[in-house]
Amino acid sequence: MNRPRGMPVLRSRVLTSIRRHVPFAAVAVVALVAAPLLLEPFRLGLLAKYLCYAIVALGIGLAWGKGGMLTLGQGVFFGLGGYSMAMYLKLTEAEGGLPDFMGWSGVEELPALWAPFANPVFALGMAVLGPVLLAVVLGTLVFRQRVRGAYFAILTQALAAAMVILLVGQQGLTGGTNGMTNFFELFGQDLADDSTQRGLYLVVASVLGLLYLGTRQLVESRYGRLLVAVRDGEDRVRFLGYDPALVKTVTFALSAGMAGLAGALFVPVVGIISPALLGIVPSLELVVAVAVGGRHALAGAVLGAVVMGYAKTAFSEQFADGWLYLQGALFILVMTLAPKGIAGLVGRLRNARAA
Amino acid sequence: MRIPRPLVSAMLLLALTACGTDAESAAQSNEIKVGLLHSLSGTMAISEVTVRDAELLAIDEINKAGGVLGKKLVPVVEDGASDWPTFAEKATKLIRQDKVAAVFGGWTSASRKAMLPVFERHKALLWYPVQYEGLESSPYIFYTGATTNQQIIPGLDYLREQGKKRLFLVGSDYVFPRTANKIIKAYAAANGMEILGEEYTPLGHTEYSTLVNKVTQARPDAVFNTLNGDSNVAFFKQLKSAGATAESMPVLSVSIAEEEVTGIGVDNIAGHPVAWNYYQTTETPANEAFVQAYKAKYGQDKVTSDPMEAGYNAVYLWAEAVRKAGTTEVEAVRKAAPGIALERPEGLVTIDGENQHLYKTARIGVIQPDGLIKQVWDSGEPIKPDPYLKGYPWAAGLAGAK
Amino acid sequence: MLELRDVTVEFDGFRALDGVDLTVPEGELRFLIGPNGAGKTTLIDVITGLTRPAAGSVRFGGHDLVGRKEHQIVRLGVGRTFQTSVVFEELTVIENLDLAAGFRSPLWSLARRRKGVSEAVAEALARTGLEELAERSAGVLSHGQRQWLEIGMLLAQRPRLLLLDEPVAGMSKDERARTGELLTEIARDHTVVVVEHDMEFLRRHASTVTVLHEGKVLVEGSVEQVGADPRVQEVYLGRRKAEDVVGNRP
Amino acid sequence: MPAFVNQLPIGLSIGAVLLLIALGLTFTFGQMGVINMAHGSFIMAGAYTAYLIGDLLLALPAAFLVAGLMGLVLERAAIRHLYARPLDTLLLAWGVSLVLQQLARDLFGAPNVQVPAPAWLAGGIGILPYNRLFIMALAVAGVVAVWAYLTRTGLGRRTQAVVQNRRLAATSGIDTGRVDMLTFFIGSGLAGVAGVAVTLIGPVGPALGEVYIVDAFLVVVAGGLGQLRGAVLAAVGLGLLNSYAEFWSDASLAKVIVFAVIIAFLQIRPQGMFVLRSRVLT
Repeated sequence: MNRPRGMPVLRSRVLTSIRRHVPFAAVAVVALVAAPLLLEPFRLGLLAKYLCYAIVALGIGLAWGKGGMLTLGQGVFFGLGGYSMAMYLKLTEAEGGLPDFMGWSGVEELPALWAPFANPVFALGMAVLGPVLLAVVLGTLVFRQRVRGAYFAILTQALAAAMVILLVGQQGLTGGTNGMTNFFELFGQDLADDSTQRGLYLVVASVLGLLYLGTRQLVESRYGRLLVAVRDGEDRVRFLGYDPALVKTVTFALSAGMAGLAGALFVPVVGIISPALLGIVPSLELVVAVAVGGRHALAGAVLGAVVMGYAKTAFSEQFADGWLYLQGALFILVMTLAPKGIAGLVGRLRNARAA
Repeated sequence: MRIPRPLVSAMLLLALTACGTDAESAAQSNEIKVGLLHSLSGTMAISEVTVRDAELLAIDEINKAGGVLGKKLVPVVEDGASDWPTFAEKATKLIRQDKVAAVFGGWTSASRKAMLPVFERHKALLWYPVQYEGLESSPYIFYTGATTNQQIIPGLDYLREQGKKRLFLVGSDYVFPRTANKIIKAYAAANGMEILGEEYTPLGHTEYSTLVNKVTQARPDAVFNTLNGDSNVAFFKQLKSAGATAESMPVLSVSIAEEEVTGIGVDNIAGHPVAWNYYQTTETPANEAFVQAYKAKYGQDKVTSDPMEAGYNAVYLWAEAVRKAGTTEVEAVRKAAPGIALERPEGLVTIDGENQHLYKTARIGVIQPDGLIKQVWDSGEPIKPDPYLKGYPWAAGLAGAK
Repeated sequence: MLELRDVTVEFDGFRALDGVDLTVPEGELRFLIGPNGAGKTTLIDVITGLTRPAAGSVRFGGHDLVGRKEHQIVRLGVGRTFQTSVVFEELTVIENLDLAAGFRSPLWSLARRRKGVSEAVAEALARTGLEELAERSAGVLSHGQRQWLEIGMLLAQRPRLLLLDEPVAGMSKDERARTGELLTEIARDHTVVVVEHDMEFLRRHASTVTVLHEGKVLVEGSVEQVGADPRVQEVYLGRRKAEDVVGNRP
Repeated sequence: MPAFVNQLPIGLSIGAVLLLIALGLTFTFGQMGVINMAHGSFIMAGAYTAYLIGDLLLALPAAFLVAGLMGLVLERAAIRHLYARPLDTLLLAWGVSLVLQQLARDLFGAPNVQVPAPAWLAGGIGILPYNRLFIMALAVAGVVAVWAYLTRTGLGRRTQAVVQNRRLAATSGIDTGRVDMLTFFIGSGLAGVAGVAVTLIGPVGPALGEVYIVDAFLVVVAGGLGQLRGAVLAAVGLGLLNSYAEFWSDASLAKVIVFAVIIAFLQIRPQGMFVLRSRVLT
């Protein structure tokens, strides 16, 4: 291999680094500038919703694509984040009184669990830390016992089921099946206002962009290499002196934190959080989206979430029944014919052209 | 200049997302768009599709009779997908993009609660067709199903008249059963009835042997059942095989209508009472026409039920309000609506000006071996809607915050 | 340095190891041989924490190893390779080595991208002669190269005790020779235990040999002593042919 | 009889239902390492077969065949290409179940259908109705049949051989493809039988599979690597736990308790959950 020496090395490195960032910058410009200008507020709101899902997908891409942990309970973390945010919003609205749903659930004074959520810093912190803590506890328990693969997948799925039952059962605390809705303002901004929604969109898009950059950095770091090594040979990694359980727990916690943050953003954007958003099916749908986009590439995961979110809306506007068929069929096709998803197909295309 | 490919794809994606951005140029002047928003997929589709069908029937009939204000009604149908946030999203779409004059939709309380802020925010109209737990009266919602004093309380009156004093409460774990049971407990306390137990199961629960054991051990005079959907099937099957009969222990249900009976199995439920405002067998001239028209349009084997009738009524009531207002403009319609009284399949209904609910006649029926429901009791006259139960001294303190 | 006392391992009533005593002093190159099922790999598994003994003690450099987790034992300075080499195919050779060298640094410091080549990695590259292939992904390596990479990863860990499980199985003659050289070189400044079947390889490189048979230590001594022992010839050499077949399993 | 004594047979009967719905899943998982997320849809297919046939006893073999053939087609058409990727199989099967669910909705309509229980199952002994006893008998019969198949028939022994060493089995002349096919056929068929059984106690509708699938999975997880013994123990244990947890709290809390107990159980006995072979690492 002939490497150019001296200055050219530096220049080529700078060039590569710029080239590496061009696609990202281009997408960022479209997302941050073009979309808010071109899209009608209702559609922009939908896009913001997809981007929230994309944040969750990014976490799934990290945990599943890079770390091999198929998590079917990501909705749980999304929900924890969403509920934290919703509690804050409800409390600011109640202005010292009780949130509306507690009234019709027969709760007469504010539960102690709720009180600290009046503080926005605490609420936002819990939106991320809550999921992280749960993931750390669960991860420590199961990974330490070397529960993995399909067992892990099923356990996370059961967690989603249990979580939904718990939330529904604690109606006085959580709003039950209804969840929480009817939010008016966030940090003094009227949520019904189009400019607030546009601002929220920009926040969501920026958060997604930053998280994407951060996650990509992480994946390309030695930690990322270690994660791939754990995915491909967990037992071997043990004999390299690492504790795979720790590596997996940290990764799982990161992905949980991302899902939590996404949930917190989702609530003001969409205006509702309910158990239906974090059960088995929504959790699986996000995994499907990641698979369709391409689990091995972070960008694929993000793309998948946006495409599938859009497809779902479009389909249910055209013919509702078809959606399940399409989703199922798409999934079967991707799994059998293109396990690397859209990202894999794009990569193959690029290679074919280069060759 | 070469445009980077990712940029192109991002733009394409954006273009896709933007599709439909241009609302089809404002509705032609001889049409009025109305939204129908029910779950057409998912677990609630079973129930909601029939309500949508009844609403479509009403739109058809109104159009055949010349429409409203000389314009044809054009339904825009959306799927709530049994998912509450989707209801909110689709409601926004119907209002903002399709610019419909009114939306008829929802079934579960959760879907209504999710849509409520959307309608209030956009000052648009929702017509909600299902009996519910009360404690609500939004200025932008018209409630055409029963509130608690038109269904739960008459049901209790009936049980009391029958001498059933010891009750067991069984319900799915969500807001309607919990609120209903709170009212039942207050009623029981005021009327010398005894509540032997109160049990909730998760939505979709199907293993009822433990619950049946609890119920049969308690030996109540009657069971008040607020279970929802599939759970009813499992509950009645398992109750029957445990040897309980409608004679020894009637189960009064408030969420089982004609269409659910087939799925539960007539054998398992025949003889048990239900509480509604309307049955397919209700004897009014308007009902004869409604049942006939419905069967003609959707098939002779189809049945009609209370929520379907309430959805069907909703379209007529709204059309009447529009006629009276002379416009589809929301505030004018709201002002015109109070006092509108129509003879409907369930009898005379009147829109209450205060809370936008309907005056309705309560009816208790018993499920017959042919799957239909025979009325055995009624309230005699339409009951004034009282969502906050202000007219019932024993219910003071139940209404919660408001 | 390494001291096993009365180690017994049972699998479903079958005694894979039955009261094994083994002492390996610092700096020694020890060969572990025995027919298939003799318990050689099990012995290594016990030392490295993969298998828990039913009885007995394993001590290394003053630490009791029994009950410790695999990665903790590695951190004490015990490294091993596997019969079937497991390298991370999606990573490059240098990344594999870097990973092996990195366990001592705290987890958070891993969050940075690898910059340059650390000393340990450079040394491992040089010793195994894989410099040319440093940037290639490990997936494209030949069987022999993989084994060297495994040994390289082991070296990059900088362990005090190296346990090699059949390092030359399935290698060509040239590759065996090179591995042998590598081994002799490593043995100069490390304590090494090698499980091996290949007699020629054994004769050429071994100093002390322990023969295991049916879970027990049969003989221990120099190659000549062991080779001359009639019991060994009976249990081991008599079955050598079958052994080779199994040993060559990919 | 005091109510809590009644909960014992009730727990056993819940366990029987769990065992029956998990039996096929355990079988395919134990023999092939495939988590069949479409298992719920095969249960649904069995239930609809019972609906179409109308006679319980005739429906049992018919549902076994129908669901079995569906499983066979799934295995041949898709799953066999994915054996190296068990997690992908799991998701693929989920995609299949989505399609099957919608198909059922289009074929039979969204509302629940009625499957009349035969008259000879009316009544019962003590707290247990005959239909519960019938399900218990069916579960026992299923377990015995699977056990006998695996240990007493040539085909079953061949299946075992493939499980223990696929390559060796192939080289010694066993057509592993055929064994896989057969295994999937039987596992799915058992789901069909379970589907017929649950028509006795629960609703029959397009979403039927979703109701049971999570419980079935939990039995498999708690039971350990597709072991028949483990599944029986886990099903009975979870049944009793469910019964008493619900008796002393309520149905919602009972489900959460069951999940917590399973996690705790995995802390004590993860051994049932994995097998580590030292010479060849994953």
